[in-house]
Amino acid sequence: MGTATSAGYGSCVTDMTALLVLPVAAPVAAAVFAAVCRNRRLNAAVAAAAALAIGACGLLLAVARGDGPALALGGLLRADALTAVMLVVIGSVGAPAAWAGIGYVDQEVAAGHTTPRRVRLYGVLVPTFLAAMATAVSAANIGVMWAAIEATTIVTAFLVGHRGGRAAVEAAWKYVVICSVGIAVALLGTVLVYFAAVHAGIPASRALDIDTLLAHATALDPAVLRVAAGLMVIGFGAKAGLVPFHTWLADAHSQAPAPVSALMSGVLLAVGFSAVLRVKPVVDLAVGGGYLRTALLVVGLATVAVAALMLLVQRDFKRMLAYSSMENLGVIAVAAAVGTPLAIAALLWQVLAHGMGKTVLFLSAGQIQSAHGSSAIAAVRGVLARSRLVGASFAVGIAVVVAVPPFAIFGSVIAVGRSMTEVGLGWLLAVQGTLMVVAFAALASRTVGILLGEPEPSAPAIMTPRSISLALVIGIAACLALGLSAGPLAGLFRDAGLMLAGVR
Amino acid sequence: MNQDLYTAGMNTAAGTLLLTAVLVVWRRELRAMVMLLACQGVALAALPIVDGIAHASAEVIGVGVAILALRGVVLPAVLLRLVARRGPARRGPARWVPARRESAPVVGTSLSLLITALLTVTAFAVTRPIVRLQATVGSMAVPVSFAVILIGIQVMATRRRALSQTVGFLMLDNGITSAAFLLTSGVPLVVELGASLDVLFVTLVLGLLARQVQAHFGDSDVGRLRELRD
Amino acid sequence: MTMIRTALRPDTDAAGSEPQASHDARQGHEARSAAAAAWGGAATSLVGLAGVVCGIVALAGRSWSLSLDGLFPMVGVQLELTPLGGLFMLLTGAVAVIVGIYSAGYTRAGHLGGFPLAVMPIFVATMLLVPAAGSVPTFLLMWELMAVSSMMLVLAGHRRAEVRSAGVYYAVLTHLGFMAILLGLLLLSAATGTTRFAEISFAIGDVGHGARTVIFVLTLLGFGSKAGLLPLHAWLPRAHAESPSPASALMSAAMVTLGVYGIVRIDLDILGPGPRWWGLVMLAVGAVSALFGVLQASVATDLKRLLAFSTTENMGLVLVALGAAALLTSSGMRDVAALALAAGLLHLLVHGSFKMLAFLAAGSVQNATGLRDLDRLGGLARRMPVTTALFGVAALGAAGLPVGAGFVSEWLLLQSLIHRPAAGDTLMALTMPLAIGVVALSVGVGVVTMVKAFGVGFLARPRTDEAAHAREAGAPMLLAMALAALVCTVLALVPAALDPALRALGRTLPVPVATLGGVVIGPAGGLGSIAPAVLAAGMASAVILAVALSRIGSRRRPPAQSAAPLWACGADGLTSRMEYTASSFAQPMQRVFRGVLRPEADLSVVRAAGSAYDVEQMAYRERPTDAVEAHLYRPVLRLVRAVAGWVRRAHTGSVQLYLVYGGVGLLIVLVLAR
Amino acid sequence: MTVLAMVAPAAQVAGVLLGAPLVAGVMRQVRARLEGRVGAGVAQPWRDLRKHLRKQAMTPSGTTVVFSLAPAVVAGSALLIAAIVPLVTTFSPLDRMADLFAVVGLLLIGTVALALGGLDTGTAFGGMGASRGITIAALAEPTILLSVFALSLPAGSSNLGVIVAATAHDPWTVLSVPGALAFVALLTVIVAETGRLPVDNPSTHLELTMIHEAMELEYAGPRLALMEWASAMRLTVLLALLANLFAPWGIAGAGSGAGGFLLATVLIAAKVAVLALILGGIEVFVAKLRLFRVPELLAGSFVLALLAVTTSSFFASAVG
Repeated sequence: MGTATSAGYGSCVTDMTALLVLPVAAPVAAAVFAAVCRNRRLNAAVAAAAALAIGACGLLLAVARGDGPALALGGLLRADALTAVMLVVIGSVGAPAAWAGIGYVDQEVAAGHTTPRRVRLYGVLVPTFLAAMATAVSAANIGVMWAAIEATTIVTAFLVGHRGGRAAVEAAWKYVVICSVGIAVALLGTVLVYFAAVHAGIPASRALDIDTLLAHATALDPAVLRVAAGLMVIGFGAKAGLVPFHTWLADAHSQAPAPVSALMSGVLLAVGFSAVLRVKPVVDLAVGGGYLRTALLVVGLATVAVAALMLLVQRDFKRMLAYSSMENLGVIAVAAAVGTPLAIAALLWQVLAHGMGKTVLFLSAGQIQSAHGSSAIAAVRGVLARSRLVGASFAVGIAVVVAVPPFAIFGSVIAVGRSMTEVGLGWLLAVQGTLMVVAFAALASRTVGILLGEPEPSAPAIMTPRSISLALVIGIAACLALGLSAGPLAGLFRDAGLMLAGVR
Repeated sequence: MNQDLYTAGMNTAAGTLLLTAVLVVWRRELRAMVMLLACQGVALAALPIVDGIAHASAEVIGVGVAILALRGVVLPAVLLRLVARRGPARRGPARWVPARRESAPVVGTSLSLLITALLTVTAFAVTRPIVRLQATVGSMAVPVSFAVILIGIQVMATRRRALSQTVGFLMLDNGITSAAFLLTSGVPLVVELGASLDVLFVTLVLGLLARQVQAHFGDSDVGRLRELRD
Repeated sequence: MTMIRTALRPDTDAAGSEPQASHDARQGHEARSAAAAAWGGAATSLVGLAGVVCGIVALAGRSWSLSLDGLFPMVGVQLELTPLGGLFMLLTGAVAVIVGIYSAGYTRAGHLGGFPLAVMPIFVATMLLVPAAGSVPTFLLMWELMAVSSMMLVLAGHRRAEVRSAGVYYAVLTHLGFMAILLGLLLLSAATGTTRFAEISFAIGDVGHGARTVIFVLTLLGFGSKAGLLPLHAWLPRAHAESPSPASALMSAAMVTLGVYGIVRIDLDILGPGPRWWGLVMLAVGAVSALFGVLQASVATDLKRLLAFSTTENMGLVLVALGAAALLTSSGMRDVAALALAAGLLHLLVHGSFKMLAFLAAGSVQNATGLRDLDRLGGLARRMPVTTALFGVAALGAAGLPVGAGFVSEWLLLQSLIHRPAAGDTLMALTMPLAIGVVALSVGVGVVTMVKAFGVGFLARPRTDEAAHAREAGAPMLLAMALAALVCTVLALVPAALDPALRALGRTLPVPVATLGGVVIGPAGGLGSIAPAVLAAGMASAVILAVALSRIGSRRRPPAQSAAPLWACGADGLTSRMEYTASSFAQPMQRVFRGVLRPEADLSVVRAAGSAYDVEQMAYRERPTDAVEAHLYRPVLRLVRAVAGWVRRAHTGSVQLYLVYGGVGLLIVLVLAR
Repeated sequence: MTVLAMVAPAAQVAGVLLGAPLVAGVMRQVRARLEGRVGAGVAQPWRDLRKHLRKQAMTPSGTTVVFSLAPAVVAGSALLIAAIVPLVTTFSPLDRMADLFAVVGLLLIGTVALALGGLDTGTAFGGMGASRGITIAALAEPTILLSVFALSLPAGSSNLGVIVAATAHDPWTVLSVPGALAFVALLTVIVAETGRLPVDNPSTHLELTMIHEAMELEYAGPRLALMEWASAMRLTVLLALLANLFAPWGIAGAGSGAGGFLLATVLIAAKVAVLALILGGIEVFVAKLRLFRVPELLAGSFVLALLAVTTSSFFASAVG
């Protein structure tokens, strides 16, 4: 017990209030702006700028971060390496996704699918969504983090149902109901943590603060914390698309507008999982590393299994992408279970790479869908021959999410695999590897079917609005760049891994 | 307030919580369910109020009053509007009459009650570590909260109307809040505020979606939402 | 021009009828694609040349290493030249140089567009970097990059459904193999506590037997999948047949051998010497692969598929050699083990040369006729004499006959197998004769296969118009093929030229590698000797003598008559439909090996309208099936699909059911966490 | 190494060249006599050759150089084998140039050339004969190589000179179990390789049964002559080899003088003649096998060879 993890906490060396407040404030401002301004393109640009600001803050935090976490607003906001990573993820996925919203709304308006009211709602909700996620990752208090994550459900409920129609309503209903129940379970867990903390003599007002909990983790009652941790894993796991509350995911992702799907898949799931990562060191210190490891292993492997098998019977390409997200999150959960510094760094790396890959994927899938008016795999042939950009984006995205080099997830799979074998979980790697092959087979065969081949003469042309083209090009470039080099981020991930690595 | 009265008050409130939960399982009249939910909200609010009076804490009483307003009044009112509402004012030709009763249940009433009983027993069994840690009046009643939580999920899983599912969700939430109050005197204010706001918004969202479900499917039976699958 | 067009695309009408504008556009396109081909080919050759240089440097014993940790996050790039790696770099580089020259002339539209041409140098580079990888993560990275780039080459002709299916097969099986390698190598590095191969070799002594065994099995399976060995071989005949021929040549001659590199490096060099059953397993896998490959090749009618199955056969033979080396080492017969290892490595190189040549020639045929089906080819010897002759060189090498390229290595293999076992060594006494039987049968059936490929495909008379109008390949292609043939010939006649390389390897490998000697190859530990160059000279003089014999009495003969009619059983003349096809040629083989090949028979009868008895048309088809696919892949697939079906049925779309899952999950957590 | 040893290969080639038609003649004559016919005489094949050699050379339409060269390659491979194998001496300079495996390979080259010649015509018969002939050769291959293994184990070498010398030094080794099994196996494949009964009927022209004849159906004149000569030489050289492998009595060794060489030459001729007599006699009493029963025959001989090797290596490992 007792590692370096808790040593650095409690001392705030640099004042980074601006870097902490801005990620929340900027998207809120963008949302307000969107509520006032009627130029939807300008709104989208502002939202994208806000996302960029979030990402920039993340980068600056990464560079300027001190030894311990930075606090702001009287201890409400808190930033450490994980925060910086997640802010970078939110920014890097949020900016292209928000920007691509221009093209998406243009197409919807042109097709007469939407009303001005809905368009405005979209403009307001996207930055609000970003703000909620930014809050969730920079909250110093587990309860606030919980509330922010639950807020994402509310905000995205409308975004999921934005396209209207039976399917969208159905997806939104399931999304809200299942996620709310799941997240409520996490609240129960939070309450129990609070109970344990208060019982351990921590002052009530600070009893849910992460730093406080870490500092007193060994004093917390292990029995209660076991229950609490279990509840939080499946509760926050609901937002991360983990079993057993994974059932909303495919429906919501397949019905949401492409940019929103990208945000949900690329960031929201990761934000949900970051909550688990947040509490993991506390739980590990309190009840020992084996408990959460087992829980995350079971949940993660079950998720990978369900996702891989569902991929195998998939007939809808947006649902396919959703299940691929589930698979990735399952792998990430397993990596968290392994819990070595390398594994944690690798899983965060995977979070970032997966976010970028999924952005590219969902945006290109959205274009295919809008060209065909359907997301049935069987209806789509020869995309590559019809639109190089969309086809190449889809191919790159799939290559990213199935962990093929030169893209970044390959590296994290290797690193996690190394960690697994080093801690004696080789059998786990075997099981997971087999499931990943199943998922790979399903994705590869369907991708080949969608992208390649001779297009039918009657196949509709795939139009790509300029805004989406730009987002795709940037996305592809980012995917490649991430795969080739971590650049200045390397240290950040290493430190995040060291910080969050569990106790063995 | 003396200790006996405090105990009695807490226990009564906790008992009411469970009782209303069981009654929700029993009843199939939608309006009755909402009313029972309101009762549960009142019982829930009673917990901090009793606690606050016992410990002479105005802040806790204040929280209790707020809970009362939200869970005893506002949320049931939102749901009642859903039941009472006679068709969408502006939208669409499909004028619908809101359902008054639960449609054919997924699980029969007697079986439901049996499951409820089992869940309650389970709740008592699984909360041992919590009760063991702190043997206060409140903690002793924590199994009730867990039972309400489980029953809430049960209601959601066995009822078909959008409204019933919302009721189930709110029961689940009541259970969690009650746990917070029974174990400690509630979570920190900022968390409680965030949680309550979230619940309110979720309820509103569910209400809105329920109406859209009704508009698109001609019925508020969410059991029919089965078009999205593989 | 017109004639070529019609020959290439028999279904389009005369090319002359198309409008002038589109004609110009096409000419412009062709000029562009020719330029692209020249650049792509040149780049491929240059990368290959660099590989050759690196390989020679490495074989010369210069060690060199490079570490780039910033590149490829979480993986890093650590390169290190070793003599063993150098051998494979030399092979890969040499193949790439020749294929690069070839592809500069291989511009047939739709076969090799700009993208595949751009990928080809990258593919070569990754192949060169696999043997240069100095650490486990780098190795895995390069391995997978190689798979990805080759995958793109396989999919170059993706507009045809078979290509796509081949691509999927390749992707899935190679990924499965990769996962096995990943697991095996990561276990290895975890067990030794380091990721560097050099350090792993030092630390391997501390690894327990169980871990070694697991690693051995996993790596053998994984590398075997790349080498086309059973049971993960099914991608090979598909991918090699469907990719553009330069890519097929690269894959078959170079990429596949890297699977063997992995086995030699990990299983023999690092892990070995293991228990005896390791050698036995390798021998068995090799034997089964060799027999399976050659039998499938003998009944294949697709020329490239035939060559692909022959690759499985040859890799199987190499593995027999490696397995024999392992077995012999464990029996203490190090001299003979060295001989077996030399045989395996030599066969690898030789196979690279003749298989490359064969695929390039097949590519010329496909380029000229658009056909790969032997049943529809024929008569190419008159239209494409150079290609035919060069394919003949390759076929002679593949058949393993004297004066051919494959003979010496197979002879060495036999030499290493016919040893008198040590006293009381029952296992060897039983294994070696069987191994000889396997090698002999695969050589024999290989002869059938190559006679079929050459005799049916290139000799006889054309069976289709496309074959009848074939045109000889262009100069770059012929040059490349001639170079490959030169390599084949040199390896066939003076294999001892490789002695320096073998000697360099012998210094580093745990089992020494035998050298071959001079003109007379009589390796240490061998029971016999041969002199391939003398045999070739003897053969040539014997043939000249025979020709001279047939000239006895030529002065009394009437003048020779050419173009005499053939015997057509009294009919007016022979039509191409009367010819023996590849299918009919292989029919005896198919019949004899029915039990193994399990041909699928399919009888379709079209009855005349309104009658139950009059038959209008009957068609009987019989094609060999892949028993491994039928009895291993399909049951597994069925099982996985069934499980997936259950999971799918559990996701009914009912939100209530989903909540039940959540509730049950909650209950489980509550109960278990208590 | 003596001058005589240097000349021996040439002598062997010449002997096989001249003697081969006589061997074929002997077999035919034996057969004719046993069937109650007078027979054409032992020299009839020679007369046939002379006749063919005087005929017009014909090149069928559509054939290539492969067709024209095939007889020369078949004959050439047989001649090369004749030069290499130890017929009169175990000390031939060519002995180190090729071992038994190489000899088998050269034999296969002949078979391949024959098959390619048949295929090159593009007729149905040519293809059919090639297909059958090459299939039988392929199936015979394992047996031959295993027999080689069985024979080379006791001698410690696969070079023929050494094997034969070893046997000559210790003649009783062939009377062992492995030796007997190997003999039968080898005899069977020689029959198969040279197209004799019961595998193939050299005198048939029945379309459905012929193998060897089908391949040379289009040959005429000098090429046919060469073809027939070559097939006789193959038979001769293989019989001679068989004789010396199992009964190398009298073969000239390192120290043999001219007399020894002469004796060896006479002896090998005698041995081949005896074998031809026996083989010709047996052919009268066997019927041709159906084509698809041939693999069974070859499988049988393979099993014999395998048993030979296994027993041999068991004996070797037991004593060794």
